[in-house]
This record gives sequence, structure tokens and C-alpha cells, in this order.
Amino acid sequence: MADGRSGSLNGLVDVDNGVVSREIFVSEEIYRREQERIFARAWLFVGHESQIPRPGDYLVSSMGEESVILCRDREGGLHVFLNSCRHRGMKVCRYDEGNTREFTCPYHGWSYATDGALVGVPYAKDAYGEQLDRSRWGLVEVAQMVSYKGAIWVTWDRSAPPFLEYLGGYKLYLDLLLDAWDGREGGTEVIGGIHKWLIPCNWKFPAENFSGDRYHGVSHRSVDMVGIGPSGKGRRDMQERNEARWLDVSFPELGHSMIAFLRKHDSPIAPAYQDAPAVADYFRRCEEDRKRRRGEYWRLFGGPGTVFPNTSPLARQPRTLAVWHPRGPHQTEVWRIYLVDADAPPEVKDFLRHYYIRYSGPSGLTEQDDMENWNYAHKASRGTIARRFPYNYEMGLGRATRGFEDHGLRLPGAITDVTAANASEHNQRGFYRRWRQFMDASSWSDF
Amino acid sequence: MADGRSGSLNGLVDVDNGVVSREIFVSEEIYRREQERIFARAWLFVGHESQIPRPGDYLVSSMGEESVILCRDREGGLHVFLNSCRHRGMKVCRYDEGNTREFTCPYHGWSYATDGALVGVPYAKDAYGEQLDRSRWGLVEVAQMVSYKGAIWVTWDRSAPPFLEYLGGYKLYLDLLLDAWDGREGGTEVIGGIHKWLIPCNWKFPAENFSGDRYHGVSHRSVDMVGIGPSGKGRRDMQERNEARWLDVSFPELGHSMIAFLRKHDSPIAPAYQDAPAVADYFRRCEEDRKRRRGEYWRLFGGPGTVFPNTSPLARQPRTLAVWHPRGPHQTEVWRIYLVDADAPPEVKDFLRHYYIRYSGPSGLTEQDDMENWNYAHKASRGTIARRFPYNYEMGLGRATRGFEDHGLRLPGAITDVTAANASEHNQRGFYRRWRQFMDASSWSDF
Amino acid sequence: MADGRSGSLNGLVDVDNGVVSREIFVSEEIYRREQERIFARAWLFVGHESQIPRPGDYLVSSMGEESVILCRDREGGLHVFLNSCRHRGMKVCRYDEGNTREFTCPYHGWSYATDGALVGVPYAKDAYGEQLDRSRWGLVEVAQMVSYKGAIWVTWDRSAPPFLEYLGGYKLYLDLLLDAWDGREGGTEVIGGIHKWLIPCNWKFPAENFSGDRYHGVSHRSVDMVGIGPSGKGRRDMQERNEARWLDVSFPELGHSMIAFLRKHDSPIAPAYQDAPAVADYFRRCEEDRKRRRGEYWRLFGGPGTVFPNTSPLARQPRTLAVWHPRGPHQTEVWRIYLVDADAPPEVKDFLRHYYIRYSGPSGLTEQDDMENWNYAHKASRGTIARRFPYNYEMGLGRATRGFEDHGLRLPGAITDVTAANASEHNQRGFYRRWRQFMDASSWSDF
Amino acid sequence: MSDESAELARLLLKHEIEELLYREAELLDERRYEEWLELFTEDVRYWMPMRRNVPRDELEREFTREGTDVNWFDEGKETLARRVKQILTGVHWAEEPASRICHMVCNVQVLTAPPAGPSAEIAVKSRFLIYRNRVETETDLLVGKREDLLRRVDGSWKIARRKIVLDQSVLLVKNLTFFF
Amino acid sequence: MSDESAELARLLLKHEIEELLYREAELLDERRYEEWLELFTEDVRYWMPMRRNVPRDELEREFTREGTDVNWFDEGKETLARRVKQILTGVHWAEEPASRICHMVCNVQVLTAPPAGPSAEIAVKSRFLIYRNRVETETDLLVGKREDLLRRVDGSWKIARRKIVLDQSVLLVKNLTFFF
Amino acid sequence: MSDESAELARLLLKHEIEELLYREAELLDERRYEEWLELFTEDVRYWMPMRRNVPRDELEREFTREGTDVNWFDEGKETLARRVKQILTGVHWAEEPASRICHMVCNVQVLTAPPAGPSAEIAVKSRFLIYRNRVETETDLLVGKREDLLRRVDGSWKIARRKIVLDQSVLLVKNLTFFF
Ligand code: FES
Ligand code: FES
Ligand code: FES
Ligand SMILES: [Fe+3]
Ligand SMILES: [Fe+3]
Ligand SMILES: [Fe+3]
Repeated sequence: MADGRSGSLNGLVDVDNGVVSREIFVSEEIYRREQERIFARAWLFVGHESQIPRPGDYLVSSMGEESVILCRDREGGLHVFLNSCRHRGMKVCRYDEGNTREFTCPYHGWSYATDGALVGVPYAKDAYGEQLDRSRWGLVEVAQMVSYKGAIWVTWDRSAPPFLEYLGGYKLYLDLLLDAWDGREGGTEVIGGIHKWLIPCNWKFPAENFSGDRYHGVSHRSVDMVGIGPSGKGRRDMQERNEARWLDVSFPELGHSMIAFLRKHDSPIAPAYQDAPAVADYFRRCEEDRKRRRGEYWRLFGGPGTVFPNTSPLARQPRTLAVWHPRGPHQTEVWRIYLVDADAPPEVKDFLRHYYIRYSGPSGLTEQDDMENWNYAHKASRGTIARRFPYNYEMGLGRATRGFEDHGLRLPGAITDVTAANASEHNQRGFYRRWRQFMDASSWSDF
Repeated sequence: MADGRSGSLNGLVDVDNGVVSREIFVSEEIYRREQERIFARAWLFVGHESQIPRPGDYLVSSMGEESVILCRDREGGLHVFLNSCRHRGMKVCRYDEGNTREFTCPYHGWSYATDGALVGVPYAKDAYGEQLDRSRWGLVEVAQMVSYKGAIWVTWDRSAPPFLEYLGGYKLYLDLLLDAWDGREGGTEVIGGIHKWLIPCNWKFPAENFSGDRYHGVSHRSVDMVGIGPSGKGRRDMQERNEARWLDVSFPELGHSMIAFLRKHDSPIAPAYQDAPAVADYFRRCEEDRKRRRGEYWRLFGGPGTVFPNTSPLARQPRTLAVWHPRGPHQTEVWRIYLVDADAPPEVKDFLRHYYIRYSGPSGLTEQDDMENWNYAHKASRGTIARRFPYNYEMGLGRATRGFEDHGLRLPGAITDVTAANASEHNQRGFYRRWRQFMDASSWSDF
Repeated sequence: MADGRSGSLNGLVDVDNGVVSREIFVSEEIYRREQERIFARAWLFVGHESQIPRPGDYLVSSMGEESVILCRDREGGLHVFLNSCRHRGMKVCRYDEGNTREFTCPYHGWSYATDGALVGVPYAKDAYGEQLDRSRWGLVEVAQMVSYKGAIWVTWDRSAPPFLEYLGGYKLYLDLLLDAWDGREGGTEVIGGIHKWLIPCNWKFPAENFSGDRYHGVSHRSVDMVGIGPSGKGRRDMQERNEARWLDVSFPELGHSMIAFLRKHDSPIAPAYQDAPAVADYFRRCEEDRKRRRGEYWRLFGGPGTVFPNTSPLARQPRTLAVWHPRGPHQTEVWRIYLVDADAPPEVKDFLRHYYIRYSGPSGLTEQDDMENWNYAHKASRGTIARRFPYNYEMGLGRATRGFEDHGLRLPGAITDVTAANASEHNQRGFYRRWRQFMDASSWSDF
Repeated sequence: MSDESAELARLLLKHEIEELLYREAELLDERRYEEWLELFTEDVRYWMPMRRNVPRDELEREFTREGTDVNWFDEGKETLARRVKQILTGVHWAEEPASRICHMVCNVQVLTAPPAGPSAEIAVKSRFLIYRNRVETETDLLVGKREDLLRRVDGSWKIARRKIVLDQSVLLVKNLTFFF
Repeated sequence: MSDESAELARLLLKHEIEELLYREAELLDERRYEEWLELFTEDVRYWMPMRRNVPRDELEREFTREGTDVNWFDEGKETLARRVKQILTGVHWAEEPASRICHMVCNVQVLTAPPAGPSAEIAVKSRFLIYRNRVETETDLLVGKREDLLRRVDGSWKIARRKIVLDQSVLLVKNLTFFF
Repeated sequence: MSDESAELARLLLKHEIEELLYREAELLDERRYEEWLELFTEDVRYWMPMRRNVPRDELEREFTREGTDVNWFDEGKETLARRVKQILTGVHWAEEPASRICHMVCNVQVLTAPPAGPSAEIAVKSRFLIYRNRVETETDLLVGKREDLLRRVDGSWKIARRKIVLDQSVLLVKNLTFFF
């Protein structure tokens, strides 16, 4: 391909015809360009407010390849800083989380307040005299930050559009993850422990898979045979899904997407969690409350999705948020948090926790096989001949509609109804359309 | 050096003066260019028919850096496919060998028949409608394939010359490996188990060594002292060699070469295998039969050689075929198979098997030291200063002759008689002349 | 950045304003250029005469990334050769040290005398005839070599200035390491065993740290708390330091520098080594003798420093010489030798040996923390955002003076008196000024 | 009971436990997962916490909590049995083809005195090095400690509780399709 | 014989075998190869098969066959002795300079009851981790299992048969100039 | 003393020593350094030489010499105690946050017959694999041998001398902030 830094990506990504070159997954040059054009400019998820409730609390997180500090200053304000000293670059905080008044660098002792200000400089007066302008040498802070219903989003680019504009119509779908199950705004919290692990594949394999891959049932056949669902069978409780319309929702101009479901008009609440009466009761009550609060919108529920570029909500049980951090073209580090209704009863939280663990992540019976497939799909795509043959994204080409409406319920986004088709690659095409746009644009003004 | 992708290799390879730059062994750019210009265009060896006798049998092999499936379809036809799904690239077959009706991809379940046809697509009708043109999305198959006396050769390039033309006059020498010892055409088989191992050196170190390095006796001095030969002494039975003319045979315009020997006119059959009467008898009988069948050509016997680029027959005992698969500029994966006369008596096969194991590969007393030398010759050639000093290939410059004849026996190729000289680098020069040609030519029509 | 091979480094290194880009520590291109422009041209330290006292003695050492043989020929002459055979590049000597008459290559048996001459070529006459010009195929030898007070320095570049000119006024400071403690010229020796270990950071982190980093006390706070000094407290005996003027000495046009101390005019000899009377006596006697021999210059004593590019003397106890060998942009291999007065009494040598071991290297309580800081300073500087923020070298900008004089004692170099300031980055700025010069100049004539 | 015979009793017990743990490794690496399951009590707790980097004086925050936090494993026999069943389906791609796994068991410590009665529980510590190699060159190495509670059931020891302390924070392998 | 004394006999035997295997590792890593050779019977079979990736329900095809296929090792004492002799020549470049090798032996299992008579054979399993480091930074790690048949000869145990199961398919090291 | 009871005595001693060495590993990896220090006699010698690549017939030059050359370690209890104290300051950055370390101890050999008297010394060999993982993904592996001299002090064994043979020449880790 042409030099990935400057050249165009013409021919590598042709979503109109549903073909995408393997180069974009395995090329070093394209990877480096992604760091500059996507991860240094896009809005990224770094953590949840419930992870740092008190002033001075901090969580070391990641943006693209880099370590960042998410912390709450002494007035309770949120900040995200590059985790690198301005003097000689030392990683100022090597702990994962905690509470502190300052971050003191272990190399020469510069110290930074929780608002990033350079507050301590050994021998400041004697050694630097008046020379050192501390105001210019505080920790590097992100250009924009938003806390949306507890989820904290940031970008390095001051010219990036505001988060809600970046999110656009996808807000409705992200809310399916972040709102309480009974329909109240917000009200979710992270339960302790972040799953962090490495996968030997490019970050886009999981990002596109979560964006809307309904098609990889064969990957999980063994789980369907064994049964880990909340009612003891299959992977999940299927009834409410089976009674619903299946919608692949994408915002191609934004890159976001989700697998969604729409219950039939006046369909009843489907039974679920039959193994656990207390849990079944809880969810039935929540559904009723949501129905009351949301009216027709109660009918909408979600599945996996991706907020461009690398944050993937999963809006049903197990309810999680995954971030696919790039670690070189051939490796991804996953950070996975688990969300519950903050005020759900303990037995419900405990039941869901067990479900998360057996379903998700490296010890999850379901996702273990995803990792295997992403690993060897990536590996088998690196060769000279392989790179000459693009991937196929034709499924459901040209079936999407805008202005979706069902019994007076309007849904935003470009939507492909796959109730009959079972699956489409509509969402993945939207993801790569946006990816192409980011990679071609030299600045936000070009978008 | 100039950019390896486009620049010329002028000055790096000067076989006329017997100097070759170290760059071609250690440069990333040159390595990448080799993948495009050599391994994506040349004829490569992938396996032997005796490894997949029945319909549905398959063997996962390698071409250059990539995994390929060698298999026999239900009609018994041979095929070689890139081992990567056309949908998202998943490695469709992760087993080494077996028998199957189909290759089903574990990611989304596309399945391919043993002739490569895409025969199974989940939800084909519902999800793809008429869109997906299956005929365009079968497994990627090689452009040309030939089974020559059981040895299967393939190329990705449809403009490559036919195999026998590519092989040229070398056929006579390759037959020394593939024909039965008694002179019948073919009749060899692989005995079970493929030696596969990694060496930390560029693939050309072993390729040139096998092409004709008679000079590295000091490498194997310890074996000569210890004695592992079939008659208990040295590395080999030497008498027939010692009585013969030593010929370094090269086809510089093709890149192939072999160490060959020519018995004296009416020399008797030399004694060998004195440790094992049954084996000694078997080979004596074979020699007599061959003499009868081949007449004067009986006098010719072979040693190690290389079919350009990376397949090395060893035409005497231990009779083997090695393939030097590139795994980055600094690593090579060797695949080694062992050949015997299919109808040799069991005790002969068993004797030879033991000889193979103690002679060849990572557990072979002889070749262990080759690996050590290739490893550290490569490592000591990577530095900035080292790369300024070319290797020396002057040995026997200008001594080669064409139209070799001995008592009416004509031998093809450019031949250097090293009976008195003991060794030359004639064959290595031929190898690099061809290498240069491949690297400079932008397509087969430029050759 | 612009292509590291040809482009200029404008903007990456601005020592006048005390900012240096992180690129120069983490960029592959810049690293490759360093190999060509710095390590292939500068004077490098390879060993000490006391390590190879007898004819035939050899020590395998390193220059930049490459292995070299330092040896003494049969007439006692010193040589340094690239440790790679001229035939196919094999590492001719894989031992660390010893005594030999020849170096025989294990691949094909070419053998080289201890003066580098190609003296043995198997089958020379038969195989090569008159072709091989042995005089052109001896071991690759360095272009220039100097043994200065036992320390052996070499360069690959014949156009490099003579060593003493390269060293310039820094000679006075290097002597603080190489002369006996009592002021006699030379008289130091290496005590057995070379510390060799790997650090995951760019080679310039330790080189600049040793060049004059008085500022990283916090790195070693734990040692100050624990106490490992020769008098049982702190890191060192401090009194003579505390009574002295602190001088950061740099030769910006040469790149060399050292942390130095100047006792007050007629200050007495400070007590030290109170734990060990014998050692205390020895040093007191040495100080007195030096005072007598050196007069006013007795007042000068040294600390850590760096001879550009990668050799760091430490001129006080623990008295060592470190070489920071580049091993890729992200890794450094340290070689560390320990120097003592050759004729110091055994109990003194033993005391110092213990002090070395507990202070220096990977098992040294002090330097363990340096390695940690260099590791994570490097790691946290690799990212896309991090590379946009240069390091800060402003400390003490504009405070240096030339023509330093104190009670008639003149000291060469540009000197910053940091007695009051405690520290400056004067030496580091000098180091990068010279680095920039090397990297911009296409040949020595451009300097 | 004399000192020496007490010593001897402890030694015999340790031998018995080592044989159990080596047997367990044998069953796992020979892929005899159903037999392996029988080594656990019906009420077994199988727990592997995650680990955080925290200041030395706050090490109580190092581990995620059993029964409360998200862990690598925090389950009973039923879920373990489902994991086994999944591998045996032959379509659990992450273990198809089967990995080549080796459990090296070291530093076996029996922390409890030999019990008097027939039914009893003892605490045992051991360490593991798990080597996994699969397909062509894929290789993983996991090292850490185990804390087992063993219970004698019908005359033979069974594992009633296992805590696994893996010496990693970010998990360096792509999945955990094997057992500790 | 009482249960306990039977247990004790088994324990003493295991101790004896562990000492033998640790002694073997000591001889190998101290490069005392000729003494090491003496630990083997004259008719020893030393076999290390290669391994294939096959479907879980065809695992019988996983290993190459002793006495039939090409294996990594499939030999007797004479060839072993030649290997030793080669290393000792001092010109076996692959072991010159000598590698720094460590054999970690774990999971020793004695599968046979202590034999009554003076001459007898017992089956023993053990696991190895072999660490090889040589020249400057070259480092290899090999992990797997051994199945030994030990025979008592003149009152001391000797190795009459050894099967080595390396947990690799593609061999990840350049050569096998050491012993398992 | 009968053969068997002699055997038994040796076995009991070996068990005692294994418990000591496993206990030591436990204290180290649980970061209980002060308790660990108590396992050493006041006059302990703790020595870890460096290793050179030399010709096979000059192996006497392989190791740097105790008490003469520069080694990796060559010290007594006082310096060991300072190392411990340093880690516990909480500002020894190389161990802050604390590394996750696992000492796998193998091949324990007691080379001396069980001593008669109450006070006595015995020679013990063992092998170690040390796995260190810290911060995010930083991982080290060190493998080698130990030769200990143990002395019975007030009825319990203490380490009076330890020689550590690391199977590396160039040290492949950035620092040695842990113990062997
Ligand atoms: S690197 Fe942080 S203070 Fe110097
Ligand atoms: S990757 Fe093979 S079916 Fe999707
Ligand atoms: S490489 Fe040294 S003689 Fe051939
Ligand atoms: Fe999935
Ligand atoms: Fe050879
Ligand atoms: Fe320091």
C-alpha cells in the first residue's frame, strides 16, 4: 500500500461494495496512523465515577497506547492526565488506584497536585531561580472531558466536537446501558475489579465484532450445548429476544452502532431468570417500572454495540463495558467493567456477578472462543498473499432504512431489520465508513 | 541500501567477483521484497502424495510465511489453498493433518469443500439473498500445481513458467532423490513424522549451505571423531565417494544446484553398510539393478542440493527433503521429511530411520552444529560495521564448464569438477545470481 | 519527525532553551542514525590493559551493537577486531576471555592470528589457487586505537581526530579516575569480573544521568534512610563534599562532562571510612601524597561523568567505569568494571569491593532504583501524545562560566558552580549539544 | 505419641497429599477432565482473584474479594462441571485442537497436623507453573500459588476449597480455558 | 504387612527414586555426562516422539510411533554414548562454549508397588522444566513429562526405558544438544 | 542402626529441610522479609558469582571467585538486613509497587548423613525458578541452583552459607531487588 502516514486509503476500505482490505488490520504504517488520527483525536472512555467517588481518588487508565491518570481533585473535580512526568517522562503513578494528595515523581521528585498543577520542585528557588514557568509544566491534561451518567469520556483534541454531538442519536442506545433497569436516568455502578488481559489480534477485531456481529453463533456452539444462561439453558434467556424485532442500528456518519431489539407492540413481559426467583422478581418489577416511565420506548432493549472507536457497551445481562486498547498492530489489551443497578438487592448483584464471570472475559465460557477466533483470524491475515484478498462485508448490503417507525415509536439511526435475515453486516460497514473518514481527514475541520 | 521495495540491488550481489553483501541476509526491506518477488512467484514444495493417499486427506503445509492446506478432493484431485477464510480471515484448519469432507470455519461457520468451493454459508438465503457470489469467495487456490514423482510443487503466480521448464536440466539430479534406489522411476515414500523446528537465522543460510557447501568439514569434525556412519565410522560411507569424481553442479540461470559424484568408468560397486548385512545386501542389489536400468547414468549419484528458492533435496542416505520457510529476516522454520524406497524391506527402512534421526535435524549429531553456525553467522552480520563488509564467494571462480562429458556420459548444467580442489562456491554463486534476478524482475515477463 | 536517516533534527534538540524532544529516545529511525553517525565514528572504550596482561590474552568486548575482540598479539601489541568471520560472518570467538594463538572459525575453519591476519584457509591452494588475496580478508580492525593510562579507546573512523584531541580538556577529569589515589599517574587496575546486564531503556538515559545528574536524590532516598556508606551512614562519606564547592563541568563542544568538587583553599583532609581504620589510614596517606604531588590540584575531586557518547567514569568510591551499549532503541546493555589502586593493600581492596557490590549495578542498593526510573521514564515516553511534549533541561540555564579560577587554580571547561543551587542541567545540555552535532554532521570534516 | 512417630505421621500425610496433587496434574494434562472433577467435593469453592498494584502499606487492597467483586474465577462445582463439559464437546474452539499443557507442582506444604478422626479437613499450600503450548508456536507461562482446603470423604481426600494466586495483574494470556 | 508399613515402604521407595532423578539432573547440569550414562541399562530405550495437532476425538494420532516413525529421539545406549562422546570432544560447536542448563524435576510419581525381590522393575513418572542459556543472551525453555521404567541392577536402580513427552509441536529450539 | 531406620532418618531429615526451604519461599513471596532474615545465622555468607563463557577444558575459570572478585552478591547478614530494610521503607522504587514474585523450589538434595549430636551442619542442594511480574506486564524468569550449608541452632536449622548459581552470563533482568 501507499505509505500509511500520508497516502490515501483509496481501495482499502470500500464499504459501498462491502469489501475491506486486510492491510488495515496488519500494517504497521496504518497502525501508526491510527494512533495519530483516531486515538489522539476521538472521544475515548476512561472510567466510571463510581470508581473514584471521593476527592483524591484516582484510577490509572489508558487512552490508546498510553497510560493516563483519572482522578478527582480536592474540590471533587474530575481530571485526566498523561501519566508521564514533564521533566524526564517518568511514569508518575505506578499504582492502579488509590487516594492521594499529590503525585510525586520517583526520579527527581517533581510533584503534581490532583488538579495537575506542578506544585513541588526540589531546590526550585536555588536551582531554577525564576526561570521555570511552572504553569507551563504541569501534567498534560486532556483537551475535553465529559461525565455522562457516570461514564467519563475524554479527548486529546480541543477541536473535537462536544461529546453529545459526537455521540449524536446514539445517546438513546448508550442509555440502555447506563440507565437503571427500571428506566430511571443513570443509577448504574461498577462492581469491583477490572478485567484486564491481552489478546494477540488487532483492536478492530473485537471492536467490529461487538458493533453488531449476530452472525458468529458457531463460535459459541459449545456454550449453547452446555448451557450457562440465567435460566440454566443456552447462553441467555431467549424468549424476549425471540418475540422481538431484531434491529441492526448504525450511525455510519458517527461510527457508532448497536444490536437492538424491539418488543412487539403490547407484548407482555417475557419470563426470565427462572433459576432464581428473587432475580426474576427484580427484573419483572424493573420492567414494569420502565414500561411506566418510558412508555413505548420500554419496548426497546439492546445488546452489544460499539462507540467509535474502541468502547463497547453490552446493554443486556451480562451488562458490561469493554475498551479495546491498541497495543501494537498485533495485540490488544482489553479492559472490562461490569455494571449493575446501584440499588439492586445483594442477591441480584451476586447472581449477575456470577453470570458475568462465567460468560465474559478470559474465564468466560462464551468469550473464550471469541479470543481464539480473533487471534487466528488476525494471524492468518498477515501474509503476503492473504493481504491481497479483502474481507467480505456484503451481508445485508442496501437493506438499511432511515426514519424507522413502529407503531408510532421512532428510532434514530440507519437501521436494518434482521428479524427474518438473522444477521447483517450493516453495523460493521458503518464502523469502517467512519474509520475511513478519521484516517483520511487531516484535522477535525476536514470531517 | 536503497529502499528495498523499489530500488535496485546493484552492488549488493556481485557473483562475478564472488562478493555478496550482508544486507541481503539481515535487512527488513529486502526480506519484505523477497516475500513479494520470490515466495509469491516461485515454485515451492508443499508435500508428498504419500502423505495424503486417500480422498479427503489433508496436510496443513506452508508457503513462505503462510499456512496452506494441501488436500485431496473426493475425486482424488490435489489442491493447495491458503489456510484463511474469505469472510474474516480465520485460519479454517488448525489441525496438522487428517481426513475431512469439509473445512468449516469456527468463526461464523462458512464451510468449504475439499475442492475449495464455498459450500456452506449460514443463513445464506435470508441474510445474503442473491447478493453473495459464492463462486468468487471460495478458498484462495494456488495458480499452478504439479505432482512430480509424488513430490507436489505449487506457485501463486499464473505467469510462472511450467514446473518442468522451471526445473530444467535439474530434473536429472532431482530424480536421484525421487526415484527408487534400483533406478525405477518414482517409488519413494515419506516415512511418518515431519521434523519441524525454528532456527534463528535468515532462510538463505541453510539454502546456500545445502546448495553445495562441501567446505564446512570443520563444522562436523566432532561427528567425524565420534562416528555415526552406517558402517560405524565417520559421518558416512566414504569409499564410493572417495573413488568418484566430485562435481559441483549448478544451473545459474535457474538457481538450482547439487553436489554430485561420478563413479569412475567401470568402477565396481563400493562396499557400504558393513554394520548391517541386510542393508548392505539391499543396496548392492539396488545398485546392480540401477546399473542395468540406467547404464552409464548409474555412475552418477547425488548429495545435498537446493531447488530455488528454499527446497533442499539430499539425494543420498540419509535421504531427505528440507524446506526452509522464512519466518522474518532473522528466523527460519525448517520442515524436514525422510524418504525411503516404498518397497524396501522393513529392516532396511528401520536402519535408515535410525540413521536419519542420529544424523539430521535438531537431534542429529551432524546438523546440530550447522544450526549453531547459521545462528551466530547471522547474528554477527547484523551490525552497522559488519554490514559494510561483504561475504566472500570467490572459491573456484571461473572454473565451471558447460557440456560436461565423461566417457560418453553427458551431464547438464554448469559444472565445476572439485575432485582435486575439494570444494568450490560455484553452486552458491548460481543461487545468488538467480536470487538477484528474481529480486530485480518486477514480473515473470522481465526474466 | 522527518526521516531519521537524512532529515535534520531541527526542533528536536534545543539546548539553548533547555528542551529536548522525546523522539530522540524512542524513535527507530533516530536510533538507526545513531548507529551510523555516533557509534561508527566516535571514540569508544573497549577495555583495560590489566584485563589482558599477557601476549595472546583476549577479551570479547562490544562497540555499539557489535561484538569485538580485544586482544594482545604475540609481540604484546593491542588490537581490536570485529568479531565476525570475513567468509560468511560467523562469530569467530564465542568465549568471553582467555588466551589463544589463533581464532579459528567453527563454520569452515578460516583461522586468524592475534594480529588479525588470515593465516589459515582450508584447501587454500587447491580450492582457491592464487585467487584469494588473504591480505584483504583479515579480521576487520578498528581504524584507530589508543591506550590511555591502561584504558583502551578505539574508533572505526580513520578521519576521527586523535583521542587526546577528542578528549580535550576533559583529560584532567578523566585522570581523576585513572590515576592512583595518591596522585601518581596511572596505577589503577580492574578487579575481576565484569558486571553485564540489560536495562529496558534507551542508552541515553544512563549516559545523561551519569553526565551530571545531582538532582535525583529522591531516587535514592531509601538508601539514605538505610545507610550503606563506608562509614555506615547514608550513601557516601559526605563531609569532604559538604565542605567543597560543587562544580558541574562540561565541554559542550566535545560532549564530555563530570560532576566535580573543589575543596576550600587549605581545607584539611576530611575524615572518612570511619568504619574501617585500615581503609581510613590508607586514604589519608593517599590524600597527603596527592597533596604533595599535585599541589593546588589536590583540591579537585570528581564524581560521575560521561565521555561522549556512552562511557561513564565514576571518579570516587565506588570507583567504576560503565559503558552503555545500545541494544535497540528500547534496551541498553551495561558493562561495568571496578577500579582500584593496583598496589592498595588487600584489606582496602576487599573493603572497596564490598562497597562496589552493595552500591553499584543490579545488586547495588543505590543503582537498583536508577534502573527502575530509567525503565519507566522511557516506557512512558513512547506514546503518540507523550512524544509531543519535550523534556525539560532548563535548570541553571545561562549560569555557566569559562576560565574558572579559584585561588589561582584554573579549571578547564564550561563550569556551573552549583554549591548554592545544589544542581543544574548544564552537563546534560552539553551532552545533547554534542549529540546534535554528531547527528547532523555527515562526516568528521563537517564538525 | 513419640516425636519421631509424630514426624512420621506428618510425613506420610504429606506424601499422601503430594500423590493427590500429582495425580490431579496427571488427570488434567492427560485431558481426563471428568475424573479430575471427582477430586472436588460437591460444595467446592474455586476462587481466583485479580490483583492490583497498590502501595506497600495498603496491600490489603491488592486482591479482589471473593463473593463480592469480579474475579477471574469465583464459582462452585456446577460451573466447573460446565467448563469440563464444554471442552469435551469438541467444538470449544479455544481448546480445539487440544492444548499441550503441563502443570508443574512445587513447594507442597501441609499446614495442618494429621487429623485423628476418619473425617477431617486439612489446609495445604502448593505452587504451580503452568506451561501451555498450542497449534503451532503459541506458548503461555503462568506461575503462582494455590491454597487448598482438603476434606476426607469416604476415606479419600477431596478438594473442598481452592484459592489461586496468580502472579500477574494484567492477565498475559488471551483466555483461561484450562484449570489451576 | 500393616497398612502403615506398606505406606512407609512406598514412601521410602519414592524417596529413593527422587534421589536418583535429582542425582541425574545434578550429573547432567554439572556436565558429568559419562557418570550420567551409567544410570542407564545397556538395553535402554530412549524415545521422544513428535506431536501433531489433531481433533480431540482422534488423539490416538497425536504422537509419532516408537520404532516406526521419525521421532525426535528413538535410540539405545550406543547412540546416547555417541552424543556424550561428541560433547566431550570440545569441538561440538553447538555446546562450545558449554550451555548453562538447569533441569527442574517435579511431580515424581512411583506407579508400581515396592517390589519384593532383589531384581525388579518399577514405572515412574516425572515432569521436567529445562532452562538453557548460552553464550550471551540465548535462552530456551522446554517443559514436559517423562515416563521411566526403572530396573534394579546389582542393588541400584537404572533407567531401562524413558519416554519423553515434550509439550511442543513445532520444536521451538534450534537443536537438542542436551538430554531430557 | 538398621538399614531401613537409617533410610527413614534420612527421609525425615529431608522432609524437615524441604519444609524449611518451602517456608523460606513462603516468607519471601508473602513479603515477610524480617521473618525471612531470621532463617540465617549471624555469620551467614551469601554468595552469587558471575559466570563466563570459557572453553570446556578451562571451566575452572567459569565463575568469579568469592571473596576476591566482583560478584552479583558476596556478603553477610548485615548487608542482607540493609536490603530488607530498604524494601520496607516504601520508597525503594524498584520494589514499589511490590513485585509479584514466586519461588519454585525443586530437586532438594540432602548431601550429609543425619547428624548425631544436637548441634551440627549439613549440606543441601536445591534448585529455583523465580518468576517476577510487576506493575503492568513486566516479567522476569530466573533459573538456577543453590548450595546451602545449614546449621542447627537451638534446635532449628538456619542457613549458614548459600551459594547461588544463576544460569545466565549477561544478567537478563534490570535489577536484583529480590532474594534467591
Ligand atoms: S522525571 Fe520526574 S522529576 Fe525528573
Ligand atoms: S471468518 Fe470464517 S466464517 Fe467468518
Ligand atoms: S564463516 Fe568462517 S570460515 Fe566460513
Ligand atoms: Fe462472541
Ligand atoms: Fe552441514
Ligand atoms: Fe543514581
